[in-house]
Amino acid sequence: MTTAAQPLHRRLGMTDEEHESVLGLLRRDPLPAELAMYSVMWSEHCSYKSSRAHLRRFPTEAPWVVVGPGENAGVVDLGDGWLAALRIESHNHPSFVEPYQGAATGVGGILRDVFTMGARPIALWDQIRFGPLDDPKNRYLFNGVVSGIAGYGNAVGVPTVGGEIEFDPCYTGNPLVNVMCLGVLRREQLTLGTAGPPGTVAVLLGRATGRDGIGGASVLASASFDDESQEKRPSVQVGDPFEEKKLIEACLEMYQRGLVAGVQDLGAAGLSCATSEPAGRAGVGLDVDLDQVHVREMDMTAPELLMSESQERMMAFVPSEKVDAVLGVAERWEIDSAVVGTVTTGGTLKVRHQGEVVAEVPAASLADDAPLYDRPMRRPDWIDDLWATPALPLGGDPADVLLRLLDDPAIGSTAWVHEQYDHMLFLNTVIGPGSDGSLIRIRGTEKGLAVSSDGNGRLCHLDPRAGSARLVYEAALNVAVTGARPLAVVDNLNFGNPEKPEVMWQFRESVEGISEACEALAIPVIGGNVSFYNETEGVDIHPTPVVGLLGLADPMPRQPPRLSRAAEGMEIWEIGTGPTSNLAGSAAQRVVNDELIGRPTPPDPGAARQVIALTNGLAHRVPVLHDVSDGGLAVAVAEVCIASGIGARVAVDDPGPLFSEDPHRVIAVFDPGTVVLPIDLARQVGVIGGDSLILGRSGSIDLETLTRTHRDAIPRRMAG
Amino acid sequence: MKVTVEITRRPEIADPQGTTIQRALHDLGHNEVMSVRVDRVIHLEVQDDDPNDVRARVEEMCRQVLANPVLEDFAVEVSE
Amino acid sequence: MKVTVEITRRPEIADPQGTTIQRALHDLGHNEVMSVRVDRVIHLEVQDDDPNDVRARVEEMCRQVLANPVLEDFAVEVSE
Amino acid sequence: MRTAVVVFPGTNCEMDVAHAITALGGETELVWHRHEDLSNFDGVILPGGFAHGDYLRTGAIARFSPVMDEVGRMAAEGRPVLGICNGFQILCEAGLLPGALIANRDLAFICRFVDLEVTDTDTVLTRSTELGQRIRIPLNSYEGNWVDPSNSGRVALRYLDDPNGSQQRAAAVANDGGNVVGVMPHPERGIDELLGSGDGRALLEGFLHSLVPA
Ligand SMILES: Nc1ncnc2c1ncn2[C@@H]1O[C@H](COP(=O)(O)OP(=O)(O)O)[C@@H](O)[C@H]1O
Ligand SMILES: [Mg+2]
Repeated sequence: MTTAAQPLHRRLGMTDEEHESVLGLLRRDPLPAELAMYSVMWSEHCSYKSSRAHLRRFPTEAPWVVVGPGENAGVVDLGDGWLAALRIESHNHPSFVEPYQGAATGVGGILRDVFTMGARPIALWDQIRFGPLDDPKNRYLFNGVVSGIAGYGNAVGVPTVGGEIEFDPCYTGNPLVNVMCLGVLRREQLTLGTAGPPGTVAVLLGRATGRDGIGGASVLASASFDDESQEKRPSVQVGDPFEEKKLIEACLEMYQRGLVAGVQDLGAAGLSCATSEPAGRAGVGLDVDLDQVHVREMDMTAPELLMSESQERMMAFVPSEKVDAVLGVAERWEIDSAVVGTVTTGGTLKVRHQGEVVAEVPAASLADDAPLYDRPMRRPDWIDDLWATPALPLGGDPADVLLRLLDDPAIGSTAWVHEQYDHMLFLNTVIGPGSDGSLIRIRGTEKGLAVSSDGNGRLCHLDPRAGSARLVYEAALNVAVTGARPLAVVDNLNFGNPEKPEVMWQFRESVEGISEACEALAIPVIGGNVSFYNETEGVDIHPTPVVGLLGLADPMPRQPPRLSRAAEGMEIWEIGTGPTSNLAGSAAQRVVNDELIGRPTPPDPGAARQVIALTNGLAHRVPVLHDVSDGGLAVAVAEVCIASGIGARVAVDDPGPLFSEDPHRVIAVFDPGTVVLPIDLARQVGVIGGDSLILGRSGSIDLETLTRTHRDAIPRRMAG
Repeated sequence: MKVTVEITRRPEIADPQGTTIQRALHDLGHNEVMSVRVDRVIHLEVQDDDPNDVRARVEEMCRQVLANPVLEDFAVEVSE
Repeated sequence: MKVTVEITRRPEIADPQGTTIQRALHDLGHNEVMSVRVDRVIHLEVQDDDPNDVRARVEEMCRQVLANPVLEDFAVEVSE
Repeated sequence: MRTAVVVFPGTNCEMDVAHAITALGGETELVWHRHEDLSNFDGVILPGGFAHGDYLRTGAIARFSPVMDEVGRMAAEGRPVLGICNGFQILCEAGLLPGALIANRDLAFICRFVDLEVTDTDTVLTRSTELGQRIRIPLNSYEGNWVDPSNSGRVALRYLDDPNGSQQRAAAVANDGGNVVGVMPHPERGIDELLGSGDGRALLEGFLHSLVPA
């Protein structure tokens, strides 16, 4: 091992050039604590040095945007004094190292990002991706991640109301664990991550600081994963949902009583971030005394204190006359607190430890002067080959294909997962897991918040730009089926190694695709997260952007459409431009032919807008609306049958139209003659009734088989 | 043979449960309690007569399922 | 002083954790495992020099809160 | 007629319970666990959640909260005392109900609607229902598996299937007087058909009808 001989900055994960920049900035050799701070703040995870230039492409403005990207969470206006805060975050690498705690601390972190804004977190979503379940290691990871999300989310008391699951060999060495949180607040409670004017006092709230997670941002999340990662294990953090619950309530009380000037959570980069960012944003300096920090371990050094990622901590910036009140609130909620600093004029972050000044740097430089990389990009040659290869036809009987699809763990019932999550707390979950979008009511108003999150690594592998755009359209359609109009998007960009030009190209294309779709729908991106270095032993994951979309239904439909409301004699209509038969990137292509080739149908912004508008109106009138996505029309109808406990007769039996996943399509189910649909955009495809699902002349599946296959897809695999 | 496995959380890993119990004991007036940590003991009965063999097998079980190597250490004790 | 408390589940009370672990071990081929029981050990550090006194106090903590008499028995061991 | 809804650190269903009681015409107040006086209340509910993080054992630490002396007094006076989910666990730990709750048989958290059957109508929770009546409300727990070596509890509600291994398939258990009841599924989550069921109303109405002025 040569590590001992390496200079400190390299051991901290900094390049020589980055070290030079620090020298240039400070005009002297940095002290160890200073170098520690720069190393974590300038890590990929915290500084977005490879992605920042591209993220500027996102449209971020709309009249209803209250806070756009750059703060802890995006905030939009819902009318009548109500605001919503939304944020998504990844915890991929920590979840691979320790699935339970990795996922749990991911939930803890995303909650803090939302209640930092003054909002009460009201719902969580998880987007999780693993290798195939026939590998015991993948089962272990899947089980651990789901238990971790359940263990933390349930105990902290925020319902997990939806999410998505995908399985693909590309995630075997690198599972993806994204979590998203929605909060609501009254306008006057909005709180920003700012340090306030000179004289403001910094109060550290929550759990004692230990050595946990030191270098988590720079080491775990900002570098590739290999056998050396084993040695990085001491950075595992352990979540404490109980502490976080108390912290949420204490902070919300402080906001309500107007006790704080600003708040910043301590996530990646810990104290380094929670001191420099708020000071930088406010254009002030900060004097910090590390001896005041309440600690859980003895003899921690200044760099350790500054880099620790101990969980469940918040930094409150408090006007001096309100400090006693803040400490009182903390005491009442039985959380620890410590006055650790004071805001100063001049912009210098000055840190003392055991009577010595251990750091004295321009506060804003830690965030603003981070390196910015314009990494080379190259369109991979294999894309054209993939596009040129025609997809194999789907052999076999369509009824058979349908059963194989329903037995697929990514398409079958998610009950094994979502029944482990409390998804009903707060009595607002009108539509919960197992449908398209979730619908959360705001009690005391007519409003419903509809949220959907969508990702599709296989589609984005074939065409990162069109695939990413389609995610936005799909999410928009998912919220439209609950009667909501799209308001804003957050994104989580999970990609491979950005030092590879092909990965950087995929990244740029994906940002472009998301931006184009958002522009077509006139909705802004209000926040997101980038996770690079998702590769194992040199193999990158599929480009896997995940889009979270917030919609507002105002008023919310009195009887929102549900998959379970189909009844004997109702007609099944498909809405969207047709006919469709492209199977590139579809679930059927994967399940039947085990291949990933072809060029998926690109989105059609005009058709998307039309279908979304039509669906939006129908949501107030029809009993069932369901978007056609994974598994195509056949699976969409089957899901309605299963949820409603009734059969159907579908007139289609060509595999193309049955299993294609072409965009902008929904099915509507309603009593004959109750709804008139435009002929150019809709066609009847079947009727509800009987106790089996009949696909044209191709065969029929009895309801019981349909239901059992769908229900057992995950449990039968997890049983080993 | 009877085997006892003690699974202990690694010292550097935070132990929120211990912290909470300690607080509760203080609330109950037991201020003399300086620290608390909660671990697991697993008692196994294994059908085999060779203590060395049993130990080796149980150690393997620990690595496979009983302990979480990222967070925990284990100690195996074979009796009778 | 260091005190170890072992809290054991009464034999007549079901132990879902033990059952599940045993099943997992059998799945992995460890059919030699006849029974599994999971208990808890609580390690306390108590500021006091009289072992008898310490034992009495910790036994009281056990009766009060550390063990649930409906489900569990406890054994206290004082060291150093 | 007022009901105290007790909040321990880690409790999370208090707002839902207060909302449900208010929606049914009752009057509630959230009471912090350090409160030492419930003389202004005619009944008390311990709502669900994870008091003290469920550390050590569910309910173990909560039962020492100052408010629990008052809960014990009200139980002894025959006033309605209802523990829901974590509240049930606390009442068992406090010895106000027989038995204890251990981990679900399958060691997984369960959140879904369950079907129940009324097996005893002489309790504050079930007095407005009929023997054999079917009730559908959500279950939401990891430690919902009730064991009672003394075989002394009165089972007021029973699961139709067996989700968690609970002895006698018990979903709700009462003391001898029927005034102290622990229920594992959540009646407050069953007061609105829009959210899936209104069956919980009959249970909470029973509780409200049991309140008599202090
Ligand atoms: N892919 C993205 N799209 C839009 N905004 C992004 C993206 N990635 C990061 N951001 C924004 O950059 C800001 C900083 O993110 P980050 O440093 O990850 O926050 P935190 O420290 O709270 O985790 C946030 O406002 C976030 O929304
Ligand atoms: Mg943040």
